[in-house]
Amino acid sequence: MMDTKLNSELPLKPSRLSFYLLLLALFVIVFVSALYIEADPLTFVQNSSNMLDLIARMLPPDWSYIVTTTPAMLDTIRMALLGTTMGMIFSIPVMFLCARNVFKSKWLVETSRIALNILRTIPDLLLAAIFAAILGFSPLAGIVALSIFSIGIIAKLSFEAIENIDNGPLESMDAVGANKLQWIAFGVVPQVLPHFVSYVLYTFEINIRAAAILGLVGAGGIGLFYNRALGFFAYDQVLALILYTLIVVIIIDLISLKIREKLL
Amino acid sequence: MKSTDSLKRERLIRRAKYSLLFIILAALYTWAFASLEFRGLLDTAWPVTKNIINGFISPDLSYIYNPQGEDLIRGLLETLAIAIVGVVLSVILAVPIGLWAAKNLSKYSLISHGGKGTLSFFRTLPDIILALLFIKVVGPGAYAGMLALGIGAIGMLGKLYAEEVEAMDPGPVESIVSVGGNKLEQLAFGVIPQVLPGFISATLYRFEINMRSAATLGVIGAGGIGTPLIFAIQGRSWDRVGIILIGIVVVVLIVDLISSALRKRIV
Amino acid sequence: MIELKDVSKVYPNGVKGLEDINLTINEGEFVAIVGLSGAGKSTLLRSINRLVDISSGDIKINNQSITSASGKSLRLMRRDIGMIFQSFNLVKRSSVLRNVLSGRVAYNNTFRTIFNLFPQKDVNLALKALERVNILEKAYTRSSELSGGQQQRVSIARTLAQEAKVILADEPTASLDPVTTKQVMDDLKKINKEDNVTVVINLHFVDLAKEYSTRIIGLRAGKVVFDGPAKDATDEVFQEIYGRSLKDDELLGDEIE
Amino acid sequence: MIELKDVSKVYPNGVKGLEDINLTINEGEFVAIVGLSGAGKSTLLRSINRLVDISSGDIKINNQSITSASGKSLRLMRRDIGMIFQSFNLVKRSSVLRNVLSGRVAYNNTFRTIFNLFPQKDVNLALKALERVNILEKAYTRSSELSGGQQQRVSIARTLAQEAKVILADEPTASLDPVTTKQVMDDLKKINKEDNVTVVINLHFVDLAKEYSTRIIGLRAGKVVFDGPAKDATDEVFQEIYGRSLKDDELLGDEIE
Amino acid sequence: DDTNEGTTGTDEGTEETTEETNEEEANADTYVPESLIVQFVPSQNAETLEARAKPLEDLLQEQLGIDVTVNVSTNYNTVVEAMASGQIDIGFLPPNAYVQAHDEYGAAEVILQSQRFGVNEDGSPTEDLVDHYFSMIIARADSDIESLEDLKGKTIAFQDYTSSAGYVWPAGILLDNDIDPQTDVNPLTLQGHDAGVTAVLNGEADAAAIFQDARNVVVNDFPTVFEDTKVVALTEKIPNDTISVRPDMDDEWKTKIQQAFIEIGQSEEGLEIIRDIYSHEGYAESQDSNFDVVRDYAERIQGN
Ligand SMILES: Nc1ncnc2c1ncn2[C@@H]1O[C@H](COP(=O)(O)OP(=O)(O)OP(=O)(O)O)[C@@H](O)[C@H]1O
Ligand SMILES: Nc1ncnc2c1ncn2[C@@H]1O[C@H](COP(=O)(O)OP(=O)(O)OP(=O)(O)O)[C@@H](O)[C@H]1O
Ligand SMILES: [Mg+2]
Ligand SMILES: [Mg+2]
Repeated sequence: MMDTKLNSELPLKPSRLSFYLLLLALFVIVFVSALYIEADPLTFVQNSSNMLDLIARMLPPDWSYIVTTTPAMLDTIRMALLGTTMGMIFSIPVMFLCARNVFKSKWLVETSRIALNILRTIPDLLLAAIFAAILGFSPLAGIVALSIFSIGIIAKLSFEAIENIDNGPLESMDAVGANKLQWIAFGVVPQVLPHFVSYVLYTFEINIRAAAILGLVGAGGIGLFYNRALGFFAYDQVLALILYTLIVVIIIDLISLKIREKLL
Repeated sequence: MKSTDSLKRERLIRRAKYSLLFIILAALYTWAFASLEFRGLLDTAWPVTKNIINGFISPDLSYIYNPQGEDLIRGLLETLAIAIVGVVLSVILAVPIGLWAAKNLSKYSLISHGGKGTLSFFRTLPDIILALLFIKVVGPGAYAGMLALGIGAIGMLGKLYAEEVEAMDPGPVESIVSVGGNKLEQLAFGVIPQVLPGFISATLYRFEINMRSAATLGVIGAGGIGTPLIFAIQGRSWDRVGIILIGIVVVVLIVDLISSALRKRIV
Repeated sequence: MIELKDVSKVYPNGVKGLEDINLTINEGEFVAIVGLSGAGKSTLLRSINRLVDISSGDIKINNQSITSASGKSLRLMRRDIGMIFQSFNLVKRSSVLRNVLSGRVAYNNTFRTIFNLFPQKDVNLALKALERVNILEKAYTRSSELSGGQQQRVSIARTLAQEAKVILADEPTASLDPVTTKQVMDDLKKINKEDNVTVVINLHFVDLAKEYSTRIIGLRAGKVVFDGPAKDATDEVFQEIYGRSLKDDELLGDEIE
Repeated sequence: MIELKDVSKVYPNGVKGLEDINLTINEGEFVAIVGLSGAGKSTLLRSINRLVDISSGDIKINNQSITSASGKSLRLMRRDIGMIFQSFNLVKRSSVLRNVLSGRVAYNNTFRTIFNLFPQKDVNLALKALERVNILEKAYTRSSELSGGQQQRVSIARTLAQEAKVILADEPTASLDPVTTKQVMDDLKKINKEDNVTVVINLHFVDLAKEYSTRIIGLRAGKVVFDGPAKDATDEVFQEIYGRSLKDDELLGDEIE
Repeated sequence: DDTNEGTTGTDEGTEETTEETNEEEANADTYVPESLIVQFVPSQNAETLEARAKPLEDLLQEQLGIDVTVNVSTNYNTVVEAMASGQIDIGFLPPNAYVQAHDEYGAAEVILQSQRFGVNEDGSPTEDLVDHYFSMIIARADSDIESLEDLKGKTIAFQDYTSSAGYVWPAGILLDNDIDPQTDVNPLTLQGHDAGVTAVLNGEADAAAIFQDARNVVVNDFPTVFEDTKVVALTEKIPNDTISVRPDMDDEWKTKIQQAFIEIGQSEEGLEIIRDIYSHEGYAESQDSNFDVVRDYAERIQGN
């Protein structure tokens, strides 16, 4: 008796066909792409020992290089700090303009998003060429280039975080009659702040690693030493640099963690 | 009154904390700014900017298609293929590491710190080193490019994944714990369904970055659009740079459209 | 005075939230809205301050149509209508005081509010509001560190600080314990009495509605099925508002469709 | 049978959640736990299935200590204890059926469950559970599309499908309308009666506690202040459980400290 | 002669080579290619950077009769590493990278050098085919820098230490004139010879060390660059880019490859292609000793 009732009331199981088709299509795309670029896992497995050759050349790291490169590392950090700060400031308006739940005008939001997309497509090489010509081969050009580069990352990650915030406080700001700026300051900002801070610190970290762009505008920094060590095939020095950067990155990560804990 | 006293004390403590923070930041920025000098706009500013803008206004259309190959279309297609396989590889590797690094999934913070450290390590590996490692294994070409991008993305994707997991609602996981589910079941029933949208958007973001990772691909001789772009910039052929960048933007926008249409159906 | 004329609301997915509502709520009333889950209580409340845009009809607050208001004038009208949300809608990461002060933004210059430079008068008002709901000492606490009942009281304080002439409260006592529930309801009654603030409140619990309100409005499937003084709301009336016998099989399923 | 012996819980921040609790709950009982917000009701419930690790004492389920259990044996013990959470704890984006099936994971091979390959027997069990709480037709709906009451019923169905011998329910009726509340309570009573399942339920509302339970336990500041048959719980008893007169100024503040 | 312990991965480099060694046990220590992979980095002193692989691929395939894959990279490390692991057979390497690869890894053996026309003072090409090029130091035309001595205390834009034309040779002539490139002048390290020219044009550097004649790279952006700058000094000859093979390459094949490239340079069709794409005018046989000068310079700079 139970079963007959089950059958009569049970809704039709929704067809998962389109979902499976989609999955299949994705799989086919990936598979075809892999074939196209001739990614044969077997070759990788067979030759993977070749990596050891390079790794062996890296060991042991040339610790003295850490001392040699410290001034450059400090330069990199200070340029990254300023570049990230500027990028952070510029990305604030951009991220709000790109968030669908902040600005209801589809036109405005979509235009901002496309603009952000284009901005992110400009390669660092090109940024370097432009700003070196405008501001000279100087740290300033590097900082400006880094800040443009940072806007792309911070704004992109942050506007997605904004779109995921709780709608409740936003409604309550509507209800008290707040204008847009107040609405953002009281409803949006406190909610995205932890994310925003963590993305800024993440970008800071990227900027320290994106040393190449600084080298390109003649601003020196750690990138120059990477190139030099590579140019002389001094992989032990390269490893020293990697470990040095790792230390800096881990420190930034710890700071980020602490701040997030405070804010979350 | 008891409450006003403690209120005052709280306010004082807050003020002291903020002042300290302010002093630290001020010192930091003073140090950073000390190295800067502004020399004004240089003579070269205008000619270069003008030429670059000109290049973008009149892009090198002849580069779009070339019957011999080595044109924009084929470069983009190959870059697309590299980016797709690369992102799949990094997802496969970054999901477990990301889950490992998420603080709220492990009982002891030491465990998640291990995951975070691993991710930091992957983030510090320079692209060029990855490129060298993989070129030694599989030779120059798209395959090595895919590997370098795929492994290079683990650090970033894992970090974004871990943060997504850390921000999720603990309730559903708790309910799986309460029915006696093991770790894997907690993940499958409590975590993954919640974080899936976040994972997907982080993955798409990374895919997009892969599309733009000209430098890595150029180093490796991957045959995508990376090498020509780098040469065009180094050779200051701005019209060529223009057409390549337009091509990349168009592909990224199309992929964006398709993926957001798909996402509406899956998520 | 709040007047609803032929108000209907059809949600984009076709659900009729409200149908032909005609109501007049006078200043100083304490109106309870009761009804089943999905009856349209929240929709009604949220239409009054236009958090929900109605599909047809008109809503006037003190003879001014909020339906056609926009920009600055809409903001000013909203300033005079406080709302207490079922889920509190506090910014959890902000301090209690900042949450309460956010009720004052529409009175102040944008720049000052953003940088938290509220006039001392406003800060005093906010502190007084907190005192009134008995959580003054939590002023600098993060809102996330409060218990549910305390959070609800913060949101009441926000409305108090707003110096609103109308308070809309959407199930303000759900998930509170009976002691706190009583406290919250007493607060609202006090404001209603002392400041002559109109209170419109959604309630799940019939006995609370009867105890506190002067007037009860029963909603069912988007329509008003009862409107009268609390004392007229007999058990039969509630039986009608809530539809069928409690043993009925499919109460929720129907409304969702 | 659930036995708590000298159970205390001190949270890392020093808050005493429970203090020296000694209780024995027999099979088939319907126990209501009442108390103020912050009294420790949730802590008590969550200690029983060890979602909260107690600081001292011991908890035994059918003579087996859950306090010292771990790994597989802990999971098996938990399998037999269903829990209904105040906030439902459904995965909103999963279908109703998958949420209910998640109650079956501990009975099945991990691999199968992950790929949703539940045996037909389990699927039938889940569907029957949904039928029992009257939302069978929502089986393939996304849980986010349900109203609050329906979500609560899904979480009850999950517990039913779990075939638990004990059900812990943490304020399962908060924010439900009276009709749905009655329905949920009736469901629990039915399971209690028909399947002889022990039910331990946190309730804010005294009248519900009195109506449904066979035994009431009153908590105050982490201690048991009343324990007896529902009929012995007079108004004075509740007055004691809830501490002071309802007009008292600082009810919540103290407990938080 | 140069096969030292550094040659790795030669035996199991690719599937094909594995088969091949099985078949020809006797020749186990030399490598007979069944297909060739060529990788090159367009040299810095190319004026057009139209780096395409396909045309060269076709030409070589025609000459050699086996499959040839040509691959373009932007970094010399990858070429050397790939050669060291037997992933590629032929690499185009600039002199300094060749010396490193040869001396430290034993990963490369030079067989050819590219030829170009010489360059006149005004940047135009000469008539003669040469296997070397020059580096030079330029300054603004209106500056008072006339000779190397005048550079003392001035800001000079160099490339990084690994660059022959951008640092090593110019530093060499400075040292010859008793000017220490690190202490007697104010060195500014830039990336890219075009950056050097730009830095001189906008006054950020008083002089720049560049290959002859990097001004052609920026002539689109600054049409008057040749009038606005002057050459202060020219360095000694720098050997042109090499074409190197992995050292275990079968001798017969070395010759075959040499011939193939030389013939490409001599045929009309081939010349057109290598000129357009790589700014090469032909290829000449070469040997390791041609690069002793590079070693000399490296030592002088290091010794300083
Ligand atoms: N954003 C929306 N989109 C579509 N339908 C909606 C939306 N909000 C509410 N509804 C529907 O409108 C009807 C009235 O909803 P409303 O929230 O006003 O009910 P309610 O009386 O407040 O119920 P509850 O007691 O559960 O809060 C319901 O059927 C609901 O499903
Ligand atoms: N994770 C935690 N960390 C620190 N203190 C906690 C934690 N969870 C609960 N507490 C504290 O323990 C005490 C008991 O909390 P519990 O959640 O058991 O109360 P409750 O009786 O369920 O209250 P409510 O009716 O509000 O749900 C409270 O004072 C609370 O602040
Ligand atoms: Mg509602
Ligand atoms: Mg609780």
